[in-house]
Amino acid sequence: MSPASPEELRTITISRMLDDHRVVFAGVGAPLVASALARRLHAPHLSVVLEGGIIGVTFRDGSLPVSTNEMRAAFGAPMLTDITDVFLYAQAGFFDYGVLGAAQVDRFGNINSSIIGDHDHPTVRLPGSGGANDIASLCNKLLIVTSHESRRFVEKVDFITSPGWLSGGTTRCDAGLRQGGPAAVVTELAVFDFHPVSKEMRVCALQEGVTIDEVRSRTGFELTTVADVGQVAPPTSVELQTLRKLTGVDAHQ
Amino acid sequence: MSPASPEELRTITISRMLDDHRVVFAGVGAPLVASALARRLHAPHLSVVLEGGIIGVTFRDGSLPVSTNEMRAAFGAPMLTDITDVFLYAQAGFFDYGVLGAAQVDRFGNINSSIIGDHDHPTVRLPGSGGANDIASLCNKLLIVTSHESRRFVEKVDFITSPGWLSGGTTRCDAGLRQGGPAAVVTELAVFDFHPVSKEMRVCALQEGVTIDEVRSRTGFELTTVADVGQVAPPTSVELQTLRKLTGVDAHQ
Amino acid sequence: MTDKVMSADEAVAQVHDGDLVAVGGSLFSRTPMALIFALVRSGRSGLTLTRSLTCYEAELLMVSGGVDGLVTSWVGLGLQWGVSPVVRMLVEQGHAFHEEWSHLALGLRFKAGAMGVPFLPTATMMGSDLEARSKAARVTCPYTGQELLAVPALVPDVAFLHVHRADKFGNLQVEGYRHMDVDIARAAKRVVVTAEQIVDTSEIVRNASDTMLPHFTVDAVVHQPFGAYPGECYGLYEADMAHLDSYVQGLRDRGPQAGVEHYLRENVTTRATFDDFLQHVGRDRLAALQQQAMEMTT
Amino acid sequence: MTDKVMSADEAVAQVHDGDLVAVGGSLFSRTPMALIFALVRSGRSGLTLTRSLTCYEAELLMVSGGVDGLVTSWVGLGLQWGVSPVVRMLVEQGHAFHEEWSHLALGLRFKAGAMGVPFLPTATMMGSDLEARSKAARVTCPYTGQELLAVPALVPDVAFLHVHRADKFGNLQVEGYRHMDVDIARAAKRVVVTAEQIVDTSEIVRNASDTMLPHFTVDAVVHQPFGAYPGECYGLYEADMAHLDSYVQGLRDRGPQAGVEHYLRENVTTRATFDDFLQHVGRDRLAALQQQAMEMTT
Repeated sequence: MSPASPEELRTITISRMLDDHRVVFAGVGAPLVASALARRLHAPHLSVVLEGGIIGVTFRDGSLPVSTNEMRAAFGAPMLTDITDVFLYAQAGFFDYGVLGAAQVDRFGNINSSIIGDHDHPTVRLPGSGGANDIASLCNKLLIVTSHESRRFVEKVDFITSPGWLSGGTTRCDAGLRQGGPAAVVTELAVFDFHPVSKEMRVCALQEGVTIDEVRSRTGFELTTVADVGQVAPPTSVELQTLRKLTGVDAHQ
Repeated sequence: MSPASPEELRTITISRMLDDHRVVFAGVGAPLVASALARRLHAPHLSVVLEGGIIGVTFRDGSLPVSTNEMRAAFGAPMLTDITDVFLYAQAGFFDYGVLGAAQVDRFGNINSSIIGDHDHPTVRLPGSGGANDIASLCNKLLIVTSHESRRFVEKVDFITSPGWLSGGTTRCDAGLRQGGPAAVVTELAVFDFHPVSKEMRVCALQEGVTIDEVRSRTGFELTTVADVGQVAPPTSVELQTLRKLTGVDAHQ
Repeated sequence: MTDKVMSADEAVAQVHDGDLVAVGGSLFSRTPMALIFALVRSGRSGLTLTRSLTCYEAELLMVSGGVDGLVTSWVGLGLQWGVSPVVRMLVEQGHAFHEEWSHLALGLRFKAGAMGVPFLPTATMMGSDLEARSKAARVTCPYTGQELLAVPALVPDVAFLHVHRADKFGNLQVEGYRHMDVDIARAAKRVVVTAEQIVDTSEIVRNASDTMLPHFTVDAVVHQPFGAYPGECYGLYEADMAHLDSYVQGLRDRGPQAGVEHYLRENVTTRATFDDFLQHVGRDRLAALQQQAMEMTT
Repeated sequence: MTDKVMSADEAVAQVHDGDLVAVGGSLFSRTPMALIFALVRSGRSGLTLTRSLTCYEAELLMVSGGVDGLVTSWVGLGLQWGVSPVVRMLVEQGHAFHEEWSHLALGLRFKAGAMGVPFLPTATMMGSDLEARSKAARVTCPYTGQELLAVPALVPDVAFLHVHRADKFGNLQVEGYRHMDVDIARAAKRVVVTAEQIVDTSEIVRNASDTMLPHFTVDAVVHQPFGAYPGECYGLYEADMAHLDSYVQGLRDRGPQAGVEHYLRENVTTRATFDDFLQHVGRDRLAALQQQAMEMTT
């Protein structure tokens, strides 16, 4: 079996953070795949919710949904409702986790998926929030999964599409967001958390074979660390095999 | 066939005010029966809505519903939804008519169904608003049907459960109610409308054989009249027969 | 997703003295009577009952001493029988409070709770004495300047529901009208449900668009056929109007207090379970109500 | 209740130059494509399109000159294909405006319209640059003092929907997820619907709890099987990813403007009706999509 790709590594790492019997509001892509993986392994009673109005997604090997509203996402779910309704459950505090990817993320866990450059004269007009802002605003705990490049890990995002801790400290709460906030960021290099008071991102644990200097060199802002930086356990063959069955990548390649 | 009872007379009179292809939000009792009658006669495409969450009530002869949420009210309707939802259609302006009965009504068409006497030490605690306040507040046009007694037709109700024109003039609009307001009151003695500016109730047309003095003597406030008071056409035998079939009263008694 | 199936008595342990209890269904439709009976037997006190259209179930709880206040839009014996003599007696004598909102205003109070916001704006109830007495505040639209009534979120400590079908995790489905059940349950801190049938999740999945509430809103699931008796359960059984009529007659004959007490002794406090009460009612009688419902909805 | 059945071209006459047009469905699911095609052919201009997740249908309307602004939470080619080259081109060059709200905020803007209130309070979007750019106002809860975002009601001039079943009066039912269709339609001044099937009202009545919208919210009903093609219609047919893929390839080969223009010539402007377009697509292809949907939902 070939070793885990960076994407597989991220997906496996974040899937471990989803406890059984909880409810996760997952964005498409890695968040959805990680949720599927958690259900296959340690969290068979994890409820996966999609903004397309689908509560309790079940997953078929090799046939994961691409978007949040399509038949393969809906079939097998115990509840189909409307889009706004799903977000209102989030607003009422029913969702334990939100999981999001990020085109750009900054030291306070703010995410940009709207605009690169200036708002009125954008260099790139990206697709926009979709439900990302709401997931970041309303879920009880936000987990972020993204590839690790210094152009993605910036001091300050060009545009805050989805709020993290805003400018740190109490600024998120001051802005009116009483719920949630980012709890962890997962990349192929490391796992990060946020300082309980300053809300700055800090290195929490390193992926296998990665040094702290490597993480720093690929991060666009100054990084602190927790007191004793841990090691992320490498993917087990069961994790990797199960993941590849789910995604339809040949498990024996 | 025996002549129309006072209740039958009121029901027939108000049923004629419901135009075809419209939507009526009906309270239970005479309002509901009048709506059923209109559908049987001149308004087969009138849509009858009940606060129980029933949109498009159909009616079976001799088996009219007693309450707004029971199987006999629901069966045959094209849409069943929830209670709050029905009222939100009203708030959004979808309902042409609201029709209500009244325990007590005053010269500005305000209705009391909550309390007789003082609020903190009531003489009689009545059942309360239910949806009556909302129907009176939100439907595009309010029609009131009630029996004519001076203890019911008062200068000022003890408690405004359901707002009419409040204190007249622009007071309803000033209080924040931008929609609706009472358009007519129907009793076994007469039909009333409201002065376009002062919003005082006034005699518009008399039931057959009733004099204006009789109306005045059974009304607890001073009544004006429109310029030329009309005559309400007496119930036809078709109206009476159809009504009695609906209510299950023997049509040949 | 955890297995939440338990008995009515276990489920009613979710209620504590002084709680605000919301009751699902409406009037005599899908009222969770098995839970009401269990609550009477539990001896809880100081409860406030909230329900938009309420009747007999409130009288039982008020006379038995469980409930001393109502937050409602309407309370009576039922439309056939008029004013509630129990509520009249207790409210007119000042022994119980009766907080009145319009039907929509109360519905929106639950909806605000369900949506996770502290208030919702509405155009209803304005200018009436309901507004004056409710002490509801107003709010101005920051865009249009329109003044609206702001109804405060109502968050019940516990909600009781009765449904047609549940799985053991608490995914719920009903037939017919939904009353205010969805908003009540989503607003409440704890939700206790009786179900005519406990089904496998695969059966819920088969009609996933009909699921009214998802499992994570629900805390306890009780299997209770005829759990809404003597009220109706859409398509399954009609309300037992004769039973209710004899209840009303009892109040007229004995007076409200003694009448309800007599009813409770006959039907509630001397019956260990709701099934015992149903047995006392009799199988033929229940079968006849099923027959009536079938005729009425097919 | 009046008979509202008409052709797509007649129905699209409900749209006037400069209107705000809301499109039901979401992404490639139950998008009312037959109405979008008819709107392209109608030559209307100065339209603003509003839809929470939008893609290909927006590109067609923007390049054909009908739409010059978007009110949306997300616009792309579809998740497989990334950013929309048409929107990038037009927005980055300043030829079209793109007003961005979060998914929930936009959903609540429709819901406010549907509820008949000028705004709704919400805890979402606060503190972000979405809030800063939207110029959305705040509102303070008069009970708790909590500050919330007030999202303004959005009232489309016309809403387009595609549904599984309608009767001639406009009572509507769908299978599967409802997207934002209910709130969009209730908020809109005029509602135009295509339906896979026009059924007798008695068939609507049979599953009255599944009725999504009542007739009095609807102004025009068009009978159009495959009316969401090349998108999906839950349980009936899958999205035609190959068709969409070749559309995307065309944009990559020819550039966004010429690519869409070529697509419109091939599929829309030279076809008198949507049925002509479907015939061009081919019966076998459509049957295969039906087969896929059946396999996926049973």
